[in-house]
Amino acid sequence: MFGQALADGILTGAILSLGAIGITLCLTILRFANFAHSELMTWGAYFAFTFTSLGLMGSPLGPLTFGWGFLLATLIAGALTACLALVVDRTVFRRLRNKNATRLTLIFASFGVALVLRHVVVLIFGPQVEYYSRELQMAVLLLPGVRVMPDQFFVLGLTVALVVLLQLFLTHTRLGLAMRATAESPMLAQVSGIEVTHVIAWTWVVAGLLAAAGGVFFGLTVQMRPEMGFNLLLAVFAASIIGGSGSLFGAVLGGLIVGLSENLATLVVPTSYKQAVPFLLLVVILYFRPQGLIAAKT
Amino acid sequence: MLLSAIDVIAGYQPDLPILHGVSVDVAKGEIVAILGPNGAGKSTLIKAIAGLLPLTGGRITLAGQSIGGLPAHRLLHAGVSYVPQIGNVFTTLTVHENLRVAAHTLSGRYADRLERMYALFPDLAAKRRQPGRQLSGGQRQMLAFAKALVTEPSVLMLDEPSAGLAPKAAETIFEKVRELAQGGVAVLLVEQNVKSALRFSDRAFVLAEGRNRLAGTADSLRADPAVADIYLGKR
Amino acid sequence: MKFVFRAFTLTALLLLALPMAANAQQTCPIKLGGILPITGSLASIGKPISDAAQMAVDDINKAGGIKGCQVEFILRDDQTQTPVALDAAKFLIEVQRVPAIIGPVPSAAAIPMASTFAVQSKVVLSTCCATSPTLTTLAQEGKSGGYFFRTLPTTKTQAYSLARIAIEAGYRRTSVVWANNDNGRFTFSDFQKAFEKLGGKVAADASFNENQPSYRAEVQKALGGNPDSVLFIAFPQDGATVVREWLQLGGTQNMLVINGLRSEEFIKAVGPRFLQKMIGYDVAQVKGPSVDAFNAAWNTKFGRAPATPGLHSTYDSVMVVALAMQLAKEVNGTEIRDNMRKALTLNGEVVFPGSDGFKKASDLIKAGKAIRYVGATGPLQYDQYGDVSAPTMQWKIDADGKIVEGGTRTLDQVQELFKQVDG
Amino acid sequence: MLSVEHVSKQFGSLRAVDDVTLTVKANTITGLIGPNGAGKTTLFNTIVGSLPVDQGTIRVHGERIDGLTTDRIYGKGLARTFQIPRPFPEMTVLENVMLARPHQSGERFWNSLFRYGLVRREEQENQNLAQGVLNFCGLERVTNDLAKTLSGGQQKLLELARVLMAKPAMILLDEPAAGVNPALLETLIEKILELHRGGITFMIIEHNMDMVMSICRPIAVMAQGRLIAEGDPDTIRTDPRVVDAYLGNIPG
Amino acid sequence: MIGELSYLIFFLIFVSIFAIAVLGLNLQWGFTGQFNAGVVGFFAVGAYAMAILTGPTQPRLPDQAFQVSGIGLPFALGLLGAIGVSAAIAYVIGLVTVRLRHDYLAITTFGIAIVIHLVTINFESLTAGTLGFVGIPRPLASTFATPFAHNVAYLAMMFAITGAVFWGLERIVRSPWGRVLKAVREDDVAAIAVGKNADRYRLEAFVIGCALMGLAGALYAAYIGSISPFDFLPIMTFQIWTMMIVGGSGNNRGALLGALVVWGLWTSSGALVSQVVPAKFQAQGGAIQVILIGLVLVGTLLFRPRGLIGEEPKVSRYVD
Repeated sequence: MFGQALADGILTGAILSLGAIGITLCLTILRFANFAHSELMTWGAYFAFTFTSLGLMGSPLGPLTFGWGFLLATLIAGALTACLALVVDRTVFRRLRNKNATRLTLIFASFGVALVLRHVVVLIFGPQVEYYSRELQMAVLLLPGVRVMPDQFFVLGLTVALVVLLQLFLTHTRLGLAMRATAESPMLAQVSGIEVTHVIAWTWVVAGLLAAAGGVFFGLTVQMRPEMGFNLLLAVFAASIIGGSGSLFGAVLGGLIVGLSENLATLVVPTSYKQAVPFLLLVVILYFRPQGLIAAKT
Repeated sequence: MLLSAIDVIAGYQPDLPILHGVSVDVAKGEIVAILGPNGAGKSTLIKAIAGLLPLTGGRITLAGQSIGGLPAHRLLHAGVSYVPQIGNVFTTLTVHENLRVAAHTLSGRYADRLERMYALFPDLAAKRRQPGRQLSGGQRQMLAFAKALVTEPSVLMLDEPSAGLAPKAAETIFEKVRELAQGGVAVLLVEQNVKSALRFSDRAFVLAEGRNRLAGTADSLRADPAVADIYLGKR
Repeated sequence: MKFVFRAFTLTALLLLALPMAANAQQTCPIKLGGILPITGSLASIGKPISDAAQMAVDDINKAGGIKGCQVEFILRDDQTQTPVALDAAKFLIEVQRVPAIIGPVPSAAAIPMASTFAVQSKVVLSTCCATSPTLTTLAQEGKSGGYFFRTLPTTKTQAYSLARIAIEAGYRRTSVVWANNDNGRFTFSDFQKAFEKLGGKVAADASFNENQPSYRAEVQKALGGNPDSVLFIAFPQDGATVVREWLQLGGTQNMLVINGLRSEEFIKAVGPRFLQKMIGYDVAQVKGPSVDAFNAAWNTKFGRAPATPGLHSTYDSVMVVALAMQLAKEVNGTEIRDNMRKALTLNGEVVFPGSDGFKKASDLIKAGKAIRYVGATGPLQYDQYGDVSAPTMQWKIDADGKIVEGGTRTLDQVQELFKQVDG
Repeated sequence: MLSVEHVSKQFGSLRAVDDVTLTVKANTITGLIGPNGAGKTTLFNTIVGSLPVDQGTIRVHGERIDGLTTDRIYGKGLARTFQIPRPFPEMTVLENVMLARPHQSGERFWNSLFRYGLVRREEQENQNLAQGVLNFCGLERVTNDLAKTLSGGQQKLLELARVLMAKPAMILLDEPAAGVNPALLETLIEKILELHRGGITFMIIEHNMDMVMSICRPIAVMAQGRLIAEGDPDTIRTDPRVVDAYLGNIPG
Repeated sequence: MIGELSYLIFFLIFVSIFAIAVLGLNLQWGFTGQFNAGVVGFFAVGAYAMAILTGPTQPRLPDQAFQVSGIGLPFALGLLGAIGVSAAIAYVIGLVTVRLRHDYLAITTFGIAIVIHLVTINFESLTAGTLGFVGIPRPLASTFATPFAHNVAYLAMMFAITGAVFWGLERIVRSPWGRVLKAVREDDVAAIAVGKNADRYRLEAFVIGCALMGLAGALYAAYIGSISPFDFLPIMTFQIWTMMIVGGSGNNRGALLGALVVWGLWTSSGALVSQVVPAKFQAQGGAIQVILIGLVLVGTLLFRPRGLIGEEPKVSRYVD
């Protein structure tokens, strides 16, 4: 039981991490809590679905349920989600920023944006559940008592790869450095030759890409429905805050903590209270460490 | 003059100007100090030149071209580097990354320039993998310098480079500044420490309450008792 | 304060003006209200249900309508929110003056509607899907005034039958995974009661909150009881998630499922080859010529099989109300209430779904003959509390994923089972 | 009046206030000067309780106040203004001032709810008082304007008006002259002197040396967290440590 | 005519219920600047408190050890109890959260609402679980013979209660107390510097606001007569927020107007969709309706950030 809960926790946590990283980027660079972020995950998943349902799934690779086509679809979905994020920023958030709106106004606006995005999905794709592949994949016995599905394994691997890539991006590219610099001090970034508006646009792109990946992975290992993002919202936010907003590894750690605590908690508390666990953890952590576990030092 | 600021009016709020028409200038290879008691508007002036504050009035030119009102990041491209007084290095980035952030504004390869910076500031070379927050005050100032110099600017603006440093570290900083000026960079610096500023600079402007009060060569000002009066009040 | 009063008055006038224009003293068309969850968390079953209701209305209109009038079906989306549902009900009843309402789906909305609006305003409430036993209790206490009808049996029929099915299949240690809603809660506790009475034992049970990303933890808990079989009480969306995870984590294929999972969506999502040992439950009527007629009609209209929950029973809720209207001397709520059972007269002439069926029924009524509607759910009968008691059936999946019938239990046998469990 | 004994405050590795001992005698205008970063504002913050002290004690009339919260210290008659004015921008000037009166019954919501007469009486009193203070500060013409519409100098005066409502025994002014145009500065200095004559003790951080030298007796000088000199203007002006602190101490 | 009037009365009863919650939220956000994203949680607490305190004995499930019910207190005590319970819960939560950064407070209160939802679903011995609590006495229902008369009476009571809440709030926010709240919202550091204990005021506003949400919930429960966990969905928080933003935060009249306008829009757009949109596209109609509400909110923030009735510059009613 314990081993399985651990494995499941890590897998859930990996997907949550992808969402939490995006939230963290928004919190540090755009400086507001974006409640519409998890809707980008939904959109990412449905963008990819548009392509897979057009036949872009590819023949299954080994034990996986999908082929190269699906990976391509994921990439395109990422690009489209990034565009969507930019469009939303242009139409709503940037206008509000230009009006010197407070970060709270931005949070409200993000609530409204979330509602609109979610129901546009309903409008286009309908309310029903969708799958990329209805092929049911059996979990393989990894260790005694621990079963994992090949797709999950793949997702975990790809998530790790994405996080590593992101880390490389943030440490080795011009843009990544600029993003970290802006997160720490927009003023110093400006006098270091960084165009902050440019960085903000790219932040949306990166957040959109990761959200799309998280959404697609979720759709692949679970299912897609219009409310999927909304249902993930609390967990993703908890992950971001628990980890300590401002740090990539904090977000990943937070995702893992939320995933693990939900799954491990079911060993002791009734399963129907499971959702409360990450939240209670959040309150405890905020009470004792308001900056989160890994705080960005300034 | 390479850089001139003429009759600059600026402040943090449009209706609350701190500078009421201040003029300063600096030529190639020259070190010019901006002096004055607290609240004189020294930092405000340098921030206004650096494009961080909106200009309410006045002109700023670089080699005859107007650069007033350009956003800060564009100014760096034009060849004006600015080192803020505090928070002038990214503490979450490593030394090397700090330099790269600045170097990235240049097109083309820049590896050799980074190496040149390490040659110029050997202390930093040893710490290139350490995050900025682990540096000592003097090292931070060095890094801030290096960051500003990596773009090979024609004008370097420094806001109180010796603030909070031990005398020895301050000395080193000033020596570096002199070296740079000899290399042809125009240096405009804001200083608290009047004596050392006047010792290292060629010329100086003394401001008070947002206005020009005195100006002249360092030597003439050093001998002028009016400077002390501005600081400590008239008798 | 003055301002507030002004605003209130202004709105009041506007609201009054709005419907008045449309509200001439009505004889034609005959209005029928509908309150269904077209958006919100129940949307995936609510949307097809509204299609089924609309289909019934279309059939009735094609057959000439009621008393020479076309039926106007005024459908309101309750967004799966109780306050919105209540507001819609009030609007339909008071402003649009409907004598009967189809819906709502969740018991949370049905309970206040049945116990206040329906009885107060004398409007018939005919729902397909609200399963809570509380609704029966309300009827027993006379709080719903007999205006509440439903075409789906209560959880007890289902739970007891499933217990029996499990025992007959040779299962003795069954785990139960149930959705934490009123339907799931009661089906589970009734099942546990019956199953243990009949000699089985619930190996482990795990409740889950709907609309969650994953149920692996719940599945783990159910697996932990080391069961020889498992019962799933869920709706198709979450059902698919939870059953997939069950199978993926190596759970047994000896599965039992409730009628809510008799859904193509669910079968497609999980994959037929894993469902070969699955036994499903449903009300038994879902066979026979009347049912086939409905299925065929649905297929023609929507190009797919009618395989989400509640379609057949929704169609019948509309049909029976329409027949009751046809039978009534005057189309009002009380008359409809009193004629609901007359549409199902046991020895009356049998009529089927579809516009032909309705036409036939209308002609018979005109001729003064008794009719017995045998509907999309087959023959049905309301008891004194507006509940249907029904025979039950088992169903399975064939190799192609088609739902096939696997034996029935007559009404008498069901009653017998009740006695056996409850003593 | 106020005595600061061996107070230290550290931020990370920086000793912002380093073992400062300082006494402010009643009914003086004590100037606190020193170059940027000397620790003056930090010392202010520790006195009014915005920052806890690391070491040392602070007393008012012999009573220890270090460790008390700001609102309690305010209640003891110690009020401060901010270097950059912090009015409540969306409130009128009058209410900015009325707000500052301590111990209002109406600040308890049950009083506001149930004791109409009491609250109304107090509010009328409060308003008269506030109007008086505004008149005193020369703000009577902007009484009903939103605070955010005031000029920088007026905001400084508003800050002063606000603290006056506490009828404080001692006012700590943080750079009252910064950003104030010369005409308003005259008014400001006049007001300070007038209040001083009325018995209020002042402690003023100021960089405008003309102002400091003309009204402050004594003057305390801080540099790098330490108190380096104390005395009357002439002593201070000629004190080599002060000159060094201001003009630099690298031998030139 | 009587039908329309009857609907109007029903509609206004709902508006009044929401208005009380919006007033509570307005106290927290509009006056104090606290971001409470868990409104529905406190609404539910009030509703359940009313149900448990005044309701009849609930049936006990076979596997259930005990059932807290059948206390049967009168309506007025139920109201007080609902206010008390939600205030008490808010007090405990407030102690932990009162200093949190805005966005952290938002996510924390959002989580609180989810925990409350989980408790209503799972803690069957207290809340009757998913079955819901039925048979809550409906005050005035037995006094007045016809449902219409009952509704009129209930509306009159709602107007009286809403009016009293409005009056009371106006009285306390347009007073020195409200002035401190506004100061805390504008600049808590400066408020502390002029001697105000910002945390105390924040806590007071949070508790009173949540108590009003509880009151609204209790009135909802007593009007509907039955409640279930599924009556209190997160969307309700959003509805109430929209009411406040559209009406104008920081103004109690705006809160009332917002409740009226937004609930009117919410329901009339439903009626409109059912009339205008062909049956085939009803599903889309529902989605469009929600999208419209979202756009109204975003549009208000963009183009009329102060809402329909903005905040007044003068706080205290005693100032001429």
